[in-house]
Amino acid sequence: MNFANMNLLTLSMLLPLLGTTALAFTPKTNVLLTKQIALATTILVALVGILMTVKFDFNKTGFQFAESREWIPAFGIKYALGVDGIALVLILMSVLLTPIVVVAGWHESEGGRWSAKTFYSLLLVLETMMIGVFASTDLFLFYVFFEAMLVPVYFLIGGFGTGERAAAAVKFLLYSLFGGLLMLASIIGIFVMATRYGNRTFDITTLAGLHTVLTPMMENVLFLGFFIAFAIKAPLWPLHTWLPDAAKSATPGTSVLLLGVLDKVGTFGMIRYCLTLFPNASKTFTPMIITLAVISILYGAFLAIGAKDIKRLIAYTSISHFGFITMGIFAMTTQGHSGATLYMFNHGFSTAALFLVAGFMISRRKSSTIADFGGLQRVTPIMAWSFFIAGMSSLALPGLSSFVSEFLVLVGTFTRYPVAAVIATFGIVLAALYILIPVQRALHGPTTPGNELLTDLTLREKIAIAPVIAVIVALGFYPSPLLKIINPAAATVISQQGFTDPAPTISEGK
Amino acid sequence: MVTNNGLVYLIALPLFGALSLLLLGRRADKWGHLLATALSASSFAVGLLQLSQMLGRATENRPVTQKLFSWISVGSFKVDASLLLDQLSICFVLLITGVGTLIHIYSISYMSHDHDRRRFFAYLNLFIAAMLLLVLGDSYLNLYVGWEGVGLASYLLIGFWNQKPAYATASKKAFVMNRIGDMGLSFAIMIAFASLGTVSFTGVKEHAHHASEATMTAIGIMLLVAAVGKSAQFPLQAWLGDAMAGPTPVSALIHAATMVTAGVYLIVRSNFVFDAAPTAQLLVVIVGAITLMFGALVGTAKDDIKKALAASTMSQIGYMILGAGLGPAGYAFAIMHLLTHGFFKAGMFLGAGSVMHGMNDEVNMRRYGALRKFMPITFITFGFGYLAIIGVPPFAGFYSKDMLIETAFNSGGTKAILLGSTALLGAAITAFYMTRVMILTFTSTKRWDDNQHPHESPILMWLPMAILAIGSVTSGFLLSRGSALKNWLEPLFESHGEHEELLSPMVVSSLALLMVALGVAIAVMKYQLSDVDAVAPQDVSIFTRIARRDLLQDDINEALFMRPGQVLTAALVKVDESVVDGAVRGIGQMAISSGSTLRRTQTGFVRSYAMLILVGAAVLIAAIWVVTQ
Amino acid sequence: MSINNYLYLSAILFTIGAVGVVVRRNAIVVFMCVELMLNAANLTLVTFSRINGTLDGQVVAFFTMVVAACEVVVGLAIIVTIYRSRRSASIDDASLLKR
Amino acid sequence: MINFVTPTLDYALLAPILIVLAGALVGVLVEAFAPRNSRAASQLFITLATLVLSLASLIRVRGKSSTAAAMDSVSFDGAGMLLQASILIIAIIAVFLLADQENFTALAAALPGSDEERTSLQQDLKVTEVYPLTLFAVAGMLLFPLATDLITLFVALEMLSLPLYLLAGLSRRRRLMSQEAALKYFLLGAFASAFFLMGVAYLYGYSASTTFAGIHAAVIGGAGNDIYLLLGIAFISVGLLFKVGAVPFHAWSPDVYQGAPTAVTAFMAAATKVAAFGAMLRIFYVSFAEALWQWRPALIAIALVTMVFGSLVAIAQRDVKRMLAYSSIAHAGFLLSGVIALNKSGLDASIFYLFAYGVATVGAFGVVTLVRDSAGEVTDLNRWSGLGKRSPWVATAFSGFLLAFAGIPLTSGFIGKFSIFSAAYESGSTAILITGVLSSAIAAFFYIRVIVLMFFKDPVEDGTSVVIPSIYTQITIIVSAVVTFALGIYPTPLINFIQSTASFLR
Repeated sequence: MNFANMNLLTLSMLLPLLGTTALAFTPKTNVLLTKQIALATTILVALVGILMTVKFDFNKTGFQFAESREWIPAFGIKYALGVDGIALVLILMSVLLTPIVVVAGWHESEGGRWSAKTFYSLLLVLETMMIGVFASTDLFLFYVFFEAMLVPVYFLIGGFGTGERAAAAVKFLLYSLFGGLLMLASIIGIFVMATRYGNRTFDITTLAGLHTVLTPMMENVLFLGFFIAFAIKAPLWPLHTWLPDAAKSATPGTSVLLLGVLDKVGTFGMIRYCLTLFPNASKTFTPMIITLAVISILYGAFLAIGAKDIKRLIAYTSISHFGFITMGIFAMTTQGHSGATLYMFNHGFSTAALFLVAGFMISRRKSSTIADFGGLQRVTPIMAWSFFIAGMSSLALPGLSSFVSEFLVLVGTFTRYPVAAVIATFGIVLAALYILIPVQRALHGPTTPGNELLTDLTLREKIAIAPVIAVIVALGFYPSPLLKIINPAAATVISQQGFTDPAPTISEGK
Repeated sequence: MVTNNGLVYLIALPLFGALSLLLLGRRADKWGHLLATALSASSFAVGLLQLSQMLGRATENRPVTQKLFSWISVGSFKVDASLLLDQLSICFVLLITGVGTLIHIYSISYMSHDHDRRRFFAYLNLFIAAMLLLVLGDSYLNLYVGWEGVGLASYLLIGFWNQKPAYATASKKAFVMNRIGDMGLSFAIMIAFASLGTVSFTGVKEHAHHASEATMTAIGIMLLVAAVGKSAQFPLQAWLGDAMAGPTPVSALIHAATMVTAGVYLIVRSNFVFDAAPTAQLLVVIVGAITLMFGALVGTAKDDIKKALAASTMSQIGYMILGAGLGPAGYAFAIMHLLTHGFFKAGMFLGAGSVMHGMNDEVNMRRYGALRKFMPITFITFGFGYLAIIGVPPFAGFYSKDMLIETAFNSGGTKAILLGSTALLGAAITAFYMTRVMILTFTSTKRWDDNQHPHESPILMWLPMAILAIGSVTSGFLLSRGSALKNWLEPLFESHGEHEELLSPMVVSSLALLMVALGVAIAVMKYQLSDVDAVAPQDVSIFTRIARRDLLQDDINEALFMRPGQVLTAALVKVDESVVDGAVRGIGQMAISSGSTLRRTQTGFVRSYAMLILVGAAVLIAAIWVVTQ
Repeated sequence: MSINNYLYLSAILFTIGAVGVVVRRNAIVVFMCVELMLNAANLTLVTFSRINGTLDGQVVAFFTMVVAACEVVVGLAIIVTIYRSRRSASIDDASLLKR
Repeated sequence: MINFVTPTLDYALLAPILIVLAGALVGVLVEAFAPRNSRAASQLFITLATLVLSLASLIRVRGKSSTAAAMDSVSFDGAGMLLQASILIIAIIAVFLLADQENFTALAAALPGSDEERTSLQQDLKVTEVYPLTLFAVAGMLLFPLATDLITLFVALEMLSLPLYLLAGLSRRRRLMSQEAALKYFLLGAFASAFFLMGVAYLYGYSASTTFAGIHAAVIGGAGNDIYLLLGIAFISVGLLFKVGAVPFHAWSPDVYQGAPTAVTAFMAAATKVAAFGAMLRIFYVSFAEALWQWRPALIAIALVTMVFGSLVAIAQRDVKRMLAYSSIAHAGFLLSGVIALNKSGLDASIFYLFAYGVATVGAFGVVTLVRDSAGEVTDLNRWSGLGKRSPWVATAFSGFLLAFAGIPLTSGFIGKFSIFSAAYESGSTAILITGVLSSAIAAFFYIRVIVLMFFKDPVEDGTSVVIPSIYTQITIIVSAVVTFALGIYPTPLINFIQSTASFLR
């Protein structure tokens, strides 16, 4: 196959599949080879992703690396790919995280129900779908990835997880399927409407014009179909209860992909589909959504404070963070939007850091209960430091990446919805609590029995965690490269919505 | 404005130190402390260089800036990472790096027995870097980075011995309470951006005049909240006492000389905001006044030498905040007191450290006494600091504090009388409790048992103390000679007409001295002439008990915030489990149960199936019939 | 008399058959009730054929008889096997499969 | 005095049906004359040959589509041809299951547990009659969706039903249940066809004609007595709804599915649905289209009830065959929305759905035949737990089919659901769309539970084992799996073909 003049997106989606086929021919017994193949593939994909980012022209608006082939012409369905700044950033995040997950979870594949081969095949298939879901510019194609990616995750959780893995996996799958089916109903609605108005297509740029012919009632209903699906994915209160269970039962690596990437599909979908397809409905529901977002922020934070299990804790912090992201999206200001998108990227990495280190800790202590740890800083300083830094980025310490995004979201929201922003800001105090409490319990204090003999991070684990922390720090001080990519896309969405940033009140004269 | 590419080195040097020490780990144990000290010193040198250049320039173009890179730029929200060094920040730069370096030197010996000394120095450098960023940032957002940076450093240093649970808790407490203040700062920034469209000092200054007073008041109050958090002012003062968990040099540097004064810096830096917001200004003075009394009162009851000093710090910063709240008239004096306080309080903390060093880390003053003979240098340096803080001429405190009291009296209106008298009373109490510290530690009779072998500290420790002592003697005189500092800072503030003089300087000074004398006298009678028992007497007045419990600050905080918070958390956890998730599980159960109910229709009897078909047919006919009609 | 009465008659026969299927237990009887229903249908067909004046109805009736005959063959075969293995022709006994 | 015209039959067009009938007769002869031991092989060969031949002849005459044949008693049009093709393909796949004689009793006539049966088992006799019976049924099914004349329709109905009644009773194990299934199926079937016939009578009374065209004309003319039309539609619907297993005429299907030999269940569940829905589509699209305002609300109601009922009750099932039965009820509901849609896209969608669903069903039951213990097939779901550990491939295949039933993207089921629901919504029925997706959500619940059982639960040690699939069963499962996923990933050719050809001759 001639990769040279091939669409980079398609290529990046094809590589993991090739990896899977390669895996199919490796002997079950040769676990090492399996891992090496998986790692090589994911690194290759990551390189392609970086290449894309380099070649991306951030002065152009609209989709780049676009590609479109007929798939099911009968329904006007196309295999259409393309990325704008937002999608690109998320794809970049996904492809960077995957190899890290492979390295960090080098032994996760063992101790599962099935062979390492299965584990990595599922992982690679998942990667393809993760890229596809962000890259597709055809609504139907997006839905296909959106639903299909549930299956590998389901088996990753249920097959390689711990504890109540089967139950958690089912809960995750049913929740998501339910949302997905509601979305399917809406998609069918759109499809029929589009057909009725003489444009039988799923091309989102074309569909963006559909709202002009929809009745408000119709638009609202269709919007809800999409929004609920996305609100389940990016867990928004009160549709979040699947996440803690799933995160607790999944292996750290899977959790990273689950919270770091899959859940982003929800927030991404809100931008790409809810806003673009149903601007009026979005306006109608914005107050409700902002309220839910604010609730999620505080609710998630409080439950994180109350969490006894380290993985559940991280899951709840994510719920809080997704509240921020959603709030930023629906604030309808450029700061809010760029902030939210940047937030998605940063959250991917800081959650990854937290989960991976938590994973290292759990794999050593054979327990994920916070109370079982104690005084790790004296025993395993490097591990403790990694956890601490990850935690700091999770509470958005200035100088670390998540601060920039969180502050942008807050500022962006404040200019339009001051009250919401003010309430949300209390989240940063709670954040201090939900990070520092586990830090104190697990890392500080005297070394409690059972922890004296824990070993510090191995070279492999250091290699896995180092890049994540590097990204967290680097983007904290110098986020411009990403912002340059994101801003135009975000601005476009805002202007499509017919919004402009609120001018400083002072210029209106007092 | 003049650009100068040297500024970044001020921060870069210590930052480099911090990172390299942390990353190199144990490999740097041998020489880490030396590197850190050297870097801090070189940063100080750069500071001096900058000062000399600044002195060489005409007043209007003394401020210099350096743009490093464009940090955040989204829509109209543009923030560069750029530094601003002007007459105000240079003072802080020198204080931070100067005192900082001294404390580095001190710590080399003080921490020599701790096998984590390298880490300690890494944190110290980290703090220096963050603090410099705080005072050099040219916009509120840059300041914010330094603001939380110092918070982090202080967290790490307070918890340096966090294997002791109590210390770990103390560090957490400090961080969280600071975060509440930080929240205020972020509010201020949001309001500034939303209403003025900018977050840089110059930008806000430009708009300050033609923005509505309401806006400026809002910003001002939020800045005050921030200041209150960082400077341990009422009502966010509770963390400072516990912060003494950190090694003594830390208390000297962070919780006496520099970080806790950041609040004062913020308010003075934002003079243009407060000038445009009288209400906010009023609040500032009120907070200042309350805190200076609060700290003073707590100080009278503490037996832990560090806690006593911490309370005094709180109170002294109260003075500064009070001064900063008095508007253009007070800014300069607030800063001046800040600088002098930097010297004498740091000196005294180091002295305390030296005493503890000699007394096997005993901190209870009731177990000290008569140490004068055993550690003379410490005694003398501490004594100078003491004289400075109670404001005996010609020691530093006399100048700075007098100015503040005077300005308070002359700030006009009944407010002036109240503030002035509060300040005076505060002076008296300060004199009392500092004398108490002095007596209990050095002059009174020996109360320590014989397995204690008090001894003087090595030179590396007493040298910095000596230097600081000199500072506490001279700084006040130097800074106020021909009101040098006032004129130096003048260009930054827009002076309004001075108020009418209520009391002449002479009168104020004499009043102040009178009060001080009073305070000293009482202390001497109570502790020097009558002997002190080695364990705190329990049969004391309710007031003493309350004062010992820091005026119940922790009890109140727990009752008002901590407990309710814990209850709320527990409740929410239950709700999430039973209500939110319960609803979901309920739906599932509903489906299952209805399934098994409907299942009963499948009886297995052909006849019932036939019945079903028959009925079905009937219904179908009926339905179609109905529709047709 | 009006030809419609044949329709009523057939309707009544059909109902009787249907009810019979529901109430009777013996497989044979049930089966005969079904046959009754078929014949009711036949009667209807013939009547309509008369009303409409076309032969199709009667043709259908013939077909029905043939088909009914086939049904009898198959049906009896099944019923007899059941009877042999269960020693009872009551359809209520055959209720292993349920729920 | 009416003078008869000699009928003209277009044998070319009827060839597919006639070939199958001929094959069936040959089969009967073989039963009669060929020696025992050679029967099985020859029957299998004959059956397959017949079906393939018939399919070939069908392909040969596809060009001549949309012409009436046999004096307008059948009309050979695009839709009909597609349906016939689907039936034949499904039949071919299913026959491989029949070939695995383990499913059938050795001597149908022998009493359960009698010496006679034991000896018959020892001599390992085979009931090769299943092949001709199947062929007869297939012939009926081929005719059913083509019939454009009430007489033909009725005859076809019986022709496909009677053999199935017998086949249902031929199970090797659990004979009593099997016979009971046959009895129930027969009695209820006969009962339903009585209703059907009554319907025929009334329609004839209404339109004075037995042809669909005639009825259509009468409906447009509106001269006839509406009561007859009403009764006619109602009674005919009862007959048809019974065959497709829609609530409340569904009661037979769980029992019969469970009792009948699994191979037969597979064939019956898949092929009968295609045939019955084919006929239903035709009669509603061609004859009753103009009277839709009369019957549509009722039919919508039935569709909704069927979807929900099927999905809900399936949750409570412990027996895999019963679960599949209820799932097929739910799918009948989904398919009804295609009938209700009453538009071209509805027709296309239904045909695609029928084919996709049929293939997946055969595959699923094929897997069921493999899970056995010493006493034969194990259909108790609890004993399926841990199947994924013991025989991952079988479990994977089964999950694949379940995912297709659940309508997960990249399986044929998803395309089917999407197209049929959008068709229904296109025709303006929102209720169907909403209820449809909701009940598919419920349905997903129990499909997933089975997957959990197979993959995430540990095996129970009770000798449940998966037999090494005979080559025949392997073919069935593999082919169905391939088709299911191929149609999920790249359905374009089939969809285009259907769109271009599917149409009813009016």
